[in-house]
Parts: sequence; C-alpha cells; structure tokens
Amino acid sequence: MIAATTELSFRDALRKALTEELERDDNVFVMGEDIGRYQGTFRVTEGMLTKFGERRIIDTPIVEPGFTGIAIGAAMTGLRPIVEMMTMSFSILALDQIMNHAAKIHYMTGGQATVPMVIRGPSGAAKQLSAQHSHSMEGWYAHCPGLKVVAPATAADAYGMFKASVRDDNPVIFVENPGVYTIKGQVPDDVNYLVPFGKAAILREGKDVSLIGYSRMTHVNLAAAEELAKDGIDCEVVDVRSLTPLDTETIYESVRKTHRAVVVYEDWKNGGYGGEIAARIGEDCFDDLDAPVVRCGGLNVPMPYARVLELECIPDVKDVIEKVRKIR
Amino acid sequence: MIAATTELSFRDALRKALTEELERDDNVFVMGEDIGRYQGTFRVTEGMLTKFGERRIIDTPIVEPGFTGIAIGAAMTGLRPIVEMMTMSFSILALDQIMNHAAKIHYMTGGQATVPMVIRGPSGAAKQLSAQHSHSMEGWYAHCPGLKVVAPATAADAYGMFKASVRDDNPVIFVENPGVYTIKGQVPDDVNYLVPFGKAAILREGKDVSLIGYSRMTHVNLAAAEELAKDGIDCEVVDVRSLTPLDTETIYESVRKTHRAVVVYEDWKNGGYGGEIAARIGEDCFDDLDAPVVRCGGLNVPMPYARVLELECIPDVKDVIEKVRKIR
Amino acid sequence: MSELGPDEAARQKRKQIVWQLSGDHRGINAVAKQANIEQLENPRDLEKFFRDMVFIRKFEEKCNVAYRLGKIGGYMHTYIGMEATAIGWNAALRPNWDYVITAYRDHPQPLLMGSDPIAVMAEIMGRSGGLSRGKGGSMHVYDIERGFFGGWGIVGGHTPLGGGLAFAAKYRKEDRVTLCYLGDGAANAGVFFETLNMAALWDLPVIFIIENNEFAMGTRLEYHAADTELWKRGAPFNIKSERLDGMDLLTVLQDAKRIVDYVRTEQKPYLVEVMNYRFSGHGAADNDRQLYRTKEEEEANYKRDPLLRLKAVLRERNILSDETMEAIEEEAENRVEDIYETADASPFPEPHEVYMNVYTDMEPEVGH
Amino acid sequence: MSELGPDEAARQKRKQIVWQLSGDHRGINAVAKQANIEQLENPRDLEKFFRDMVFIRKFEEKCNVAYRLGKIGGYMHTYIGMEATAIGWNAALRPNWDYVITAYRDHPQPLLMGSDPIAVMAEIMGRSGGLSRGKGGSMHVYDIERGFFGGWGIVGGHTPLGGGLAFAAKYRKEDRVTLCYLGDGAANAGVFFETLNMAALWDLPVIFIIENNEFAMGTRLEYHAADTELWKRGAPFNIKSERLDGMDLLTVLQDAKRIVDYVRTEQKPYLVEVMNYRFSGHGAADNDRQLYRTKEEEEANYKRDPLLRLKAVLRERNILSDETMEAIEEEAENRVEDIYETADASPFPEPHEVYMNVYTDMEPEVGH
Ligand SMILES: Cc1ncc(C[n+]2csc(CCOP(=O)(O)OP(=O)(O)O)c2C)c(N)n1
Ligand SMILES: Cc1ncc(C[n+]2csc(CCOP(=O)(O)OP(=O)(O)O)c2C)c(N)n1
Ligand SMILES: [Mg+2]
Ligand SMILES: [Mg+2]
Repeated sequence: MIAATTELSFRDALRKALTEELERDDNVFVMGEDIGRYQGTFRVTEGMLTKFGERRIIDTPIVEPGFTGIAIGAAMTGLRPIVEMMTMSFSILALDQIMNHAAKIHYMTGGQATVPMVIRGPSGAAKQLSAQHSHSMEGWYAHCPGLKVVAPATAADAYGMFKASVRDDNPVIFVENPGVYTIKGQVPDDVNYLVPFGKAAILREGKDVSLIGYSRMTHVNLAAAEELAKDGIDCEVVDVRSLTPLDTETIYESVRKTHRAVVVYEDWKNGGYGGEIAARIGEDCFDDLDAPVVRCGGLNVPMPYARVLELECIPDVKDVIEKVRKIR
Repeated sequence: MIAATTELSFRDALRKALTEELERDDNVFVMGEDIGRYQGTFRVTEGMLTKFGERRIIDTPIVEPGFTGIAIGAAMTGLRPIVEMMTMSFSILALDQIMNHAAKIHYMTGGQATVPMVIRGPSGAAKQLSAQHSHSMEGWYAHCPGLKVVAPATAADAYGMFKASVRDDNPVIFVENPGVYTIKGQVPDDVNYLVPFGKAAILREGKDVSLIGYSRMTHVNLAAAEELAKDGIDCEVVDVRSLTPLDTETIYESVRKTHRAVVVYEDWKNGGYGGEIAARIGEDCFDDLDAPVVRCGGLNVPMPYARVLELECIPDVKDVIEKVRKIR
Repeated sequence: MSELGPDEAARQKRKQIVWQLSGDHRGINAVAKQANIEQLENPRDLEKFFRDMVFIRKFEEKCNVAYRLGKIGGYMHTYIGMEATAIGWNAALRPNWDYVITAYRDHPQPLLMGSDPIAVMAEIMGRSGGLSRGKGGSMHVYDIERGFFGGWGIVGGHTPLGGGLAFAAKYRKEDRVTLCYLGDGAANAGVFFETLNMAALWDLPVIFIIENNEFAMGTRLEYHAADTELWKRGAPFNIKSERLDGMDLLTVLQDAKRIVDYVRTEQKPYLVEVMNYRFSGHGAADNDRQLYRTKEEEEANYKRDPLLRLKAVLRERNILSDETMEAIEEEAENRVEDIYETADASPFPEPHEVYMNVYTDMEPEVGH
Repeated sequence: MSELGPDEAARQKRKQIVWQLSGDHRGINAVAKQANIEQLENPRDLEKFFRDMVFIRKFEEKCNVAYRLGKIGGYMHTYIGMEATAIGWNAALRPNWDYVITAYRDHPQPLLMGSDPIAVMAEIMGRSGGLSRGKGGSMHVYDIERGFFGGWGIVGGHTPLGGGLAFAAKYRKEDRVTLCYLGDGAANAGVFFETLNMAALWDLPVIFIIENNEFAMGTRLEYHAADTELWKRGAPFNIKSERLDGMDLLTVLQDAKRIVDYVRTEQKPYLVEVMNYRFSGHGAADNDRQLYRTKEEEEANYKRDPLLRLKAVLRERNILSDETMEAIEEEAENRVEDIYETADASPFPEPHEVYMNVYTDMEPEVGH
C-alpha cells in the first residue's frame, strides 16, 4: 500500500517534521538564535513560538558554545534538544562542545549516558555571505566518532530523516544546504514516516558513470546526468544521504556496475569528506574500476564575496560534466 | 660543504630553534598556558622565561579562544606570535579564531593584512590521556585554506621547519606528536637552517611498496620497513613532512616506482587526511597502481583510557605490516 | 515554580530600565555633564562633523537602495541612527596612528578614517577596486594602512583581535589606542569576557565600546542579557566602565576625548556601553522589523535622531543656517551618487583572482 | 609605559588580597558567622563527616601511590586538602535527586554520593568493572544513576553542561538543584560567562562553585585573573554571589545548606567562590611544585588542613577521642587497601570493547 503524499518544499517538510515531533514528545524542545520571535533566519521555525510557547521554543543569546553545552547537559538527563545553528559556520564556535563533549559522552561514561540531540542548520554557501558564513561542516562532523551525520537532498528525506534524527539516541548533525530549502517534492502523509540512516538512494539509474553526492550536489548531479544523457552518457546518481553511517554497499554496487565514479561535494575539495568516499571506492572496488575515481569539489579558497568569484568556487553542472568527460 | 651537526632530541632541537628565532627577531614572542614559570607541560619552553622575560614569554589564562585571538590581532600588525597549545586537542576551542579568522584574513582583506604566526603543540595520543586530550587535529587544519600545516618526524626537521614556520608570513600549524619529543637525530649547526615546506623526504628507498606517513607514523613506517625487509619486502618510506603544501610529486614518484602504497596516520581513519592522500594517489596514479591504495589509520573511536584499549586504537608496526601483506 | 523562559515580571523590569535609560537624550553616565559647546576646542569643527554625519547617512541610504536593486548582495548592515557614536569616538583618535576594529556594521569607520569612499563602495559592491578587492564585501571592509582593521562576521569573534592590536602597540612601546566596537549581542560572547580579563591582566590600552542599540538581530536586549546594564561587564575584571550616551554628538565628543586620553596616558583598558538605537533593520535582508519592535517605538526613537539633534544645535547656536544645512545635504547626496556611479562603473574581479591572496607566497590547486 | 606582563605592583597587591583572605580560617563571607556546632541538626553527623574526610584522604593518598607504581596512568588529580568543600556541599543535597558535575578532580564526588568505591577505584585503574568501564579513567568518572555527571577534561567545558542539568530539572518542573564545581582557572573560560548569563536569564536552579585553590596548574591566581576576587564574576548577570570559606567543614556545612535551600526554593542561580588550597601537585604527574610555590607557603597552608581542623573540633567538643579518631583512620586505611586490592584484581577491558559505546545502536568499522 502506497501512502498518500503531499507536495512540500524541503523547508516546509522540515518544519512539518519538527512540529510533529514537538507534538509527539514533550521531551523535545528547540533552542537557537532568533528562532522564536524572529521566526528563524531561514524561516524553518516559523510560527513555532506561538504554537509551542517559550518553554519549548527557546530564543538564546548569540553564544553557540554556551547554549549547545546547555542542550548537551539537558540531553544527558534524557531530554531531546534540537539545536538550530543559524548557520553551521557558527557551529565552529561550539566544536568543543560538539566533538569533545556530545560526541564522546556515551563512550566516556562507558555507556551510562546518552545524548539524544539534533544539531541542525544551513551548511555551505548561500549567496555572497563571504568567507565566515559559508562553511560546509559535514566532513568534519563525519570524521568525528560518536556523531551521526545526515544530509538529505529531497523534501521526503528531510521529513523522514529529521524525524529519525529526533528519535535517535545519539547526537545527530542534520545538514541543510541553503540551496535545498525551496526544492519541492512529494512527502508521505505519515507522522511516523522514518527514513533510516545508512541507506543511500539511487535517484537515477545508469550504466556508464556513478555520480555520488549528497544534499544540494545531488540535484547538481541529477541535472548533469540529464545533460550527459543527451550525449548518450548514462549516469547513475547516488544520493549518499547519510555520511555517518555511510552506506558503502550501495555506493560500491553502483560502481561495480558502472566501473566509473565521480564524487561531488561543495566543501573544499582538499581534505573534504568526498576524499574519504573516493579513497574507499579506490580501496574496495579496485578491480572494478575502469578509470580513476575523480572528485569534483569546492575550490580550496575561503569563500569570496563577489558573486562572480563565489560562483567559481561552487561545483556546478558544467564542472561535473567536465569531470565525467575526463573519465568517459 | 656539509655543515657540522649535533645530536639533539626532537624537543631540544625545537627549543633551540625557538630560542634562536626569539634572539633573531624582537617581533617574535611566545604565548601559552604554563609556558613560563611552569616551563611548559611538555617542557619545550623550559628556561625561556628567565632568558627572555615576561614581555616575550607570556603565561596566559586557560582561554584558548581569547589568547589565540590576541595573537592573531597582534600578528595583523606585523608581530610574529608563536602560540603554544598545551595540547592540540585544546585548539578545538580556538577553531573559530584559527579557521574563521587567522586562516582567512589575508584573503578577506584582499591581501592587505598578513598573519605571520605559528600555532604549535602536541597532537595525537600521549599515554592514557583519554578521549578529550588525544586528538589529531592536523587533518582538519590541512583541510582549511589559508593555513599551512607541517608535521615533522625528525629532530633536524623540527629545527629547520620550525624556523621556516616562524619566518613564514602565513599562519602555520606546527604539529608535534607527543611520541616524537624524545627521538634523537643530527641537527645542523646553522642558525639559518631552513627546511622548506612542500618537500616530502624519502627516508628509506625501496621498490616494492611505498609507506607514506608523517610525524610519529614515519618512525612506525621505518620500523615496519625494517621488519618487512627481513621477509624480502622492500619498502620505501615517504615522510610527507608538510601537509599544506603537500608534495604530491614526491609521493607520486614513489608510487610510480613501487606501484603500491600504504598511507599511515594516527588520526581517526574515517575522514582523516590520509584519505585525502589516498584519494589523490588513486586519481593521479591510477595506471601505475598494481594494487589498491590502502590506509592504516587510527580506530574510529574516542580515545579510551585503559592502556590495553588505547594501544588498540593507534596504528603500530604490526598493523602496518598487515596492511602491506594485504597488497603484496 | 515559574515556567521556563525569562520570568515575565523580571523581563518587564529589565525592559523598563533599558527604555528609561536609553530614552534619555542627555547622556547617562554620572561623569559627563550636558555637553557644553564652549568646551569644544573649535566650534567650527561642528560643521565638519555635520558634513560627516550627513555623508554617512546618505552613503548608508544609498547602500540600502543599491541592495534593493541587486547591486549589493549577501548580508549588509547600515549604521543609520547610530552615526553620532562613530563620529564622536573617531574624533578623539590620532589619525593614521590609533587602531579601530569593529564587526560587520563597518561602513562608517573607514569613511571617517580617510579611506577612499569609492573604494569602500566598490568593496560593498564586490568590485576588484574595493578595499578588499571584492573578496570581503560589506561585512569585511578593511583599510589596514589607516589603522582600520575591519569588518568581521563572527559575533564577538573580533574582540580578542582588538585586544591583540592593543597588545601589539604596548609590545612595541607605541602609545596607540585601540577602539574595539561590539554590539549588545556580542557582549554575551565568551571570548569577549576572556579578552576583558587579559586586557586588564596585561594592562592593554584598548577601549571596548559596546554599542547598545537594543537589538541583536531580532532579539531584544532583555531577551538576551540577564542584566541589561552592559557596562557592568567590566566589573569582574576591575576595568573602568561607564554607560554613555551615543546619540548626542556633543556628549559623545566629550566622553570620547576624556576616555581616549585616559587610556593613552594610563595604559589601561576601558569599557563603555554606548546607548544608541538602530533605525534600520538588522541588515538589508531584514524586512520584518515588526516582529521585534513596534512602529510606535520606532517613531519615538526617530525623535532621538542624532542628525536632527545636531541640526538643532547648529541652528540654535547660529553656526549653520537651515539653507546651508540643506545645501550640505544636497551636496552630500550628489557626492554619494557620484561615488556610487564610479564604483558601479568599475570592474568585477577576474575569475582567476579567486586563487589570489589565499597565501602570501603560493596558490592553491586550480580547478574543482 | 610599563613593561608587558602584569604590572608588578598590581600583581603584588592582587597577591596580598588573596593571601590575606584565603589565609583566614574563619570563612570570609559577610553572611556566614563562625560556625556554631549547636546549630547542626545532629552533632553525631560530625562523626560521619569525619569518617568521610578520612576516607577520601586515604583514598586519594592511595591513588598517588598507585600512580607512582604505574597502576594508574594518564592525568590524575587528587583532592587532598580540599575535602571540606565537597563534603560540606554534598551534605546539603538530596541524595539520588540533585545533580552534581565537576571537572577532572572528581574522585570525592562519587564516593560521597554513594557510588561503589571499588568501581571508582577500578575506573581510575582502567578496569572493565570501573564506573565508565575503564574508558574514562581518573578524569572521567560518572555515576549517572546517582546524579553524578562527571568528570570532564576540558577546562570550563563542563560548565554549560551544568547549566543544562539545571535546565532539564526546570523544564520537567522537578525541584532538583545542580551543583557545578569549577576551578579558579576555569573561571576565566568564556563559556562559563556565557553560561552564567543564560542561567540568570532563564532562572536556572544551579550553584556554580568556584573552588579557588589559588592555582591553575602552575599558574598562580594573580597571574591569570585580573581581579582575584572571583565571586565578582556573577555581578554582571545579577547573580547572587559570595566568597566563602572552604576549609572549615562547619562553616561550609552552614553556607551550603543555606544556599542550596535558597536555590531550591527561589529557582535562581547562585555563584560562590570557595577558598581552599590544593595540598598536592596539580596532578600526579606534577612533580615540580617549587616552580610556582614555596615550601614555606605549603607549610603555612598545611596548618589550614581541613582534617586537622575537624579533628580539633571533635576533640574540643568531646565528640571523638584521639584514640577513636586514630582507630577510624586505621580502619579507613584498611578499607582503602581492600578497595585497591579488589580493584587491582579485577580484569582490564577486552580488546573488542574498544568498539562498544561509540553509538547506542551501531559499531564503527573494525580494524585500522
Ligand atoms: C557567532 C555568530 N552567531 C550568529 C551570527 C548571526 N548574527 C549576525 S549579527 C547578529 C546580531 C548581533 O547583534 P549585536 O551584537 O547587538 O550587533 P548589532 O547588529 O546590533 O550591531 C547575529 C545573531 C553571527 N554572525 N555570528
Ligand atoms: C581547555 C583546556 N586547556 C588546558 C587544559 C590543561 N589543564 C588541565 S587542568 C588545568 C588547570 C586548571 O586549573 P583550575 O581550573 O584552577 O582547577 P584545579 O586544577 O585547580 O582544580 C589546565 C591548564 C585543559 N584541560 N583544557
Ligand atoms: Mg545590537
Ligand atoms: Mg585551581
């Protein structure tokens, strides 16, 4: 039986999931800067303060280390905080709390304590926000044991993975590229629709090259595949969806079929998580590869302000196509 | 003409470089926790307060974000601060200052300002310091444009690369694994001995497998090569020395000769910088490889306290040998 | 037990205190008296200050227009309504000697410090002739040569840098003073407190100017600060601290001079909370001011407009006639128009510039 | 202009203030009087407290010995000399209800809160029967069920967690009180100030106990704090704050009860600076105490020993005879010996345990 669906934007799907999880469990609350009265900078929490009140929707001072730590402390007692980072770039200030505390508590306590919390917010470039506001942080979080990291590309996944994040007993980093908020899709009408972590999705089947990405880059990959199809190059688009746990099986299966892979990510190419994915494919699919695994990543420069330079930095359809042509 | 040399430990070589650079240039000063009166937790700054006084050797409160920021501000005016992180694990608190400020200032100012500073300290596991004190941070710093990252393995390199770091006009992260401090080597008697960045060193020539690492893992690789030689496997040991800039040429040359590579690093295997190196080799040496590039990294877990568990986490000679045997 | 969230009564009380104090046009500190024009070294300076204020106002208004036209992108924050603060404090500095650092609301500083206004506008518009070659934008304007150290986007993140500038001056035994501006929202940031402690511990010649404009983006003061008297934040570190007026230029000039001189001579840090109000939204992208303040409140504050106030003084004292003032305003408008046109006619950066200035001596890998 | 580094005169002055205050055995706050034994609900409790203090002292001394034998590794910090503080404050709590969190100097808390001392010792020795299964070690002891939330290694990093515990109690409308201990060094950390602001803004029922033992590792108070009266750090946030004695158990008991009751009833945060002194080195690996303090200073402080002081009271009031006290000490020593032997006989973790507890529901990749 196929559940009924409704068309929603990524943002609206996320807000719906947030609202329903708040309704479902009184232990869930939301904390962040300007999320209440101001309705959230990217409007994800719009209307929530009126609906849930000040106890559950908490406007904070601009102190990422402090309020993240408060959320972690609360989570250790069994509450289930959702922390909004106005942008993930600001989570850099809270890294000590996130990686030295949240990520390790279950381990350091020998399993006594859990930290069931979600940290979410826009990650990556928006538009001309310059060097200090445009970070992709997911690679770093995926590097840190104890965190789960998810980066959905579609409205349905935003909905189902956000719910799964809230219900997870581990700290989850929920990554939203600013470019995906307005992308629409069909979302199941099911308050218990959960998209499990660790399952990559094949959004387009193909036999020639695997295009592997997550979040907004999945859409870039789909568009590139469209273009390449016109030239008879048949790409498979793998949406990684969750970086931790990483579904290498689905990725490998795709590569074993196409024998060629391009890993696409917006983060700085050098040292980004796409390198990890490429290294794994290189190691585990060595005999299946007909060409080197290539990567298409962001330029290794701080994000510049001028639009013409900013656009240089972020991988786009043209860049992906160029990479595909290198190996095909 | 070969310069005369003296045998020194890594620590003493570093201290000598530090002392000489302080003597050479009044713009150089050192800042950090317990570096003065207490002589430094790892004793690198021993004796310096007496020698240079409070103006140049500055004991700070335990506020990594704050004093790192002060150093950055001072560097913008042309001073050349050396910041000691008592351990690099604590630099996580200062990440916003390091990556959002120091690393980007030259870029954001369009080249107006430079940040000639060095951040140095022990990175990686010492002995049973547990989860919050045992981080390898270099992969993250190497990921961030605007920083240079060096991780020498020998006393001579400690000496020459530290001097080069102090004289560099960019922020340099100088990585010292606690395990290398006592390792001895010949150090040139030359106050202007500079080891340029971006040149990997071949510490042992071999034809069968390239063992690629940096800092303490270079010594593990050398020991593994020794062992493997007994079984007729001839390993080449590549000491990467600087992660940014990365000398891919020397690495590739080695791989083109041996056709096999193992990348060894202490950091968490997943998402560590070794993945980047492996991905690059996979991409650029595809046709030269007779076997997959394998990695030997730290276990993907927070560092446990019990020695028996801690030893499980850190790659050792046995682990490297095992990896070599997989591909040879 | 009360509900979570600030206790409503306490909040109302906090709010009243703020309002009462910041509603006072005469300056709030115990020390500064109602400013007396005779005390100014040269009353003709007032004409210059008036010209500056008008120029900044017009410049910022033009930025807002340009933003709406899509000529400026990203986040852009204007200083409208707060001009007396920057002008008064800048007047107390030694040009090309003292240091200034602030957050992203940074247009007025370089204009006052003598930077080429075309290069400022070009930066805001992302042109290669901008002060930061188009790489910084509105939030990241710098003019290092003139002592203006930006222009920063991380709330509170620049405050230790300000401490560092003062540290450098002291290290070199130069008698430079550093002004480090920050917002009321930034005054909660941990790194700011760390910096205050070190500034006092090491006697750094820096003045922290908390510009209390009553809002941190959409969050009112009383929702983000447990005690809304922010000048108290210097207290635990034994730093001289005052709450000052930021709307009346004459008062600001006097306070600034007194404090800058003190810091230069005594080589100690100082903290001031300057009460002003931001007339515009938080940034150009903030269209929903009614979410966090009422029209009535805005109207009431427009009456505190530092420009209106300065005009009244100039008029009362017969320094400038209404006609002259109007002429000056028109002149400024034309000048800003010219600046804008010139900046707009200037080129964008070339694509390859994206790789420049990452390092001083090498370029990163080219391509994706 | 003075040289960089704290001005010597100011430093001397700061030093005197500290010394004078912390040298005062009678407690420093204006409120607490010289403790009066009659005011204690049950003087026989004193015997129990004496047993606790002796036990902690012996336990910590044994840890030092075990460290030197190589039976304990890493960083280990004992509480010797500071016992009256933890005992007095713990006595004011509701067992298995209130929350406690502290830094790495964390052995006494679980012992006082009812944890199995063998499991505490086993943790410190890295055994699988340790409270944290040998994964935490001395710095990371936890007994979550009993309300003891550790045991943290990042200086200052646990203070927002303490705020979070109080937040949770308030969110759930439970009248739990949270004690959040931190050191004088930690009291400079930015995140601590951020936490104070939110604790006051949201009326969180948490008591921040700054244990001013005069040193942050090898750095004396006057080299790290611009104002050495750390109780003032609550002032900018309108938090009730006091400087208290931490050496005289009777005083501590009274202050603690008063303040814990206040916080439970009023649901407001509180800050106290408790003056004590660490007799041992910073940690077991710190052998060079003479780098930062003199033998004379140590000797003078040994006279403030909370244990000596408590003994004197027990003797004067005829509660316990010298013989009984000696017997109790011997008993404690034997008990600690047993605990140590039992812990030492217990197994180390199995290698595969390295992968356990990274996540609640999955294991990371196996192997290098
Ligand atoms: C660390 C950090 N968190 C959040 C933001 C987003 N942000 C930018 S400005 C601002 C408000 C700051 O208010 P205030 O310090 O009072 O300065 P004002 O804008 O009033 O001049 C916020 C929340 C940021 N830039 N940096
Ligand atoms: C962020 C951070 N920086 C440095 C250290 C190293 N360190 C551990 S304890 C300590 C001194 C802390 O002193 P204090 O807060 O007074 O506590 P005490 O040891 O006196 O109980 C230092 C510098 C650390 N653990 N964390
Ligand atoms: Mg403000
Ligand atoms: Mg201390």
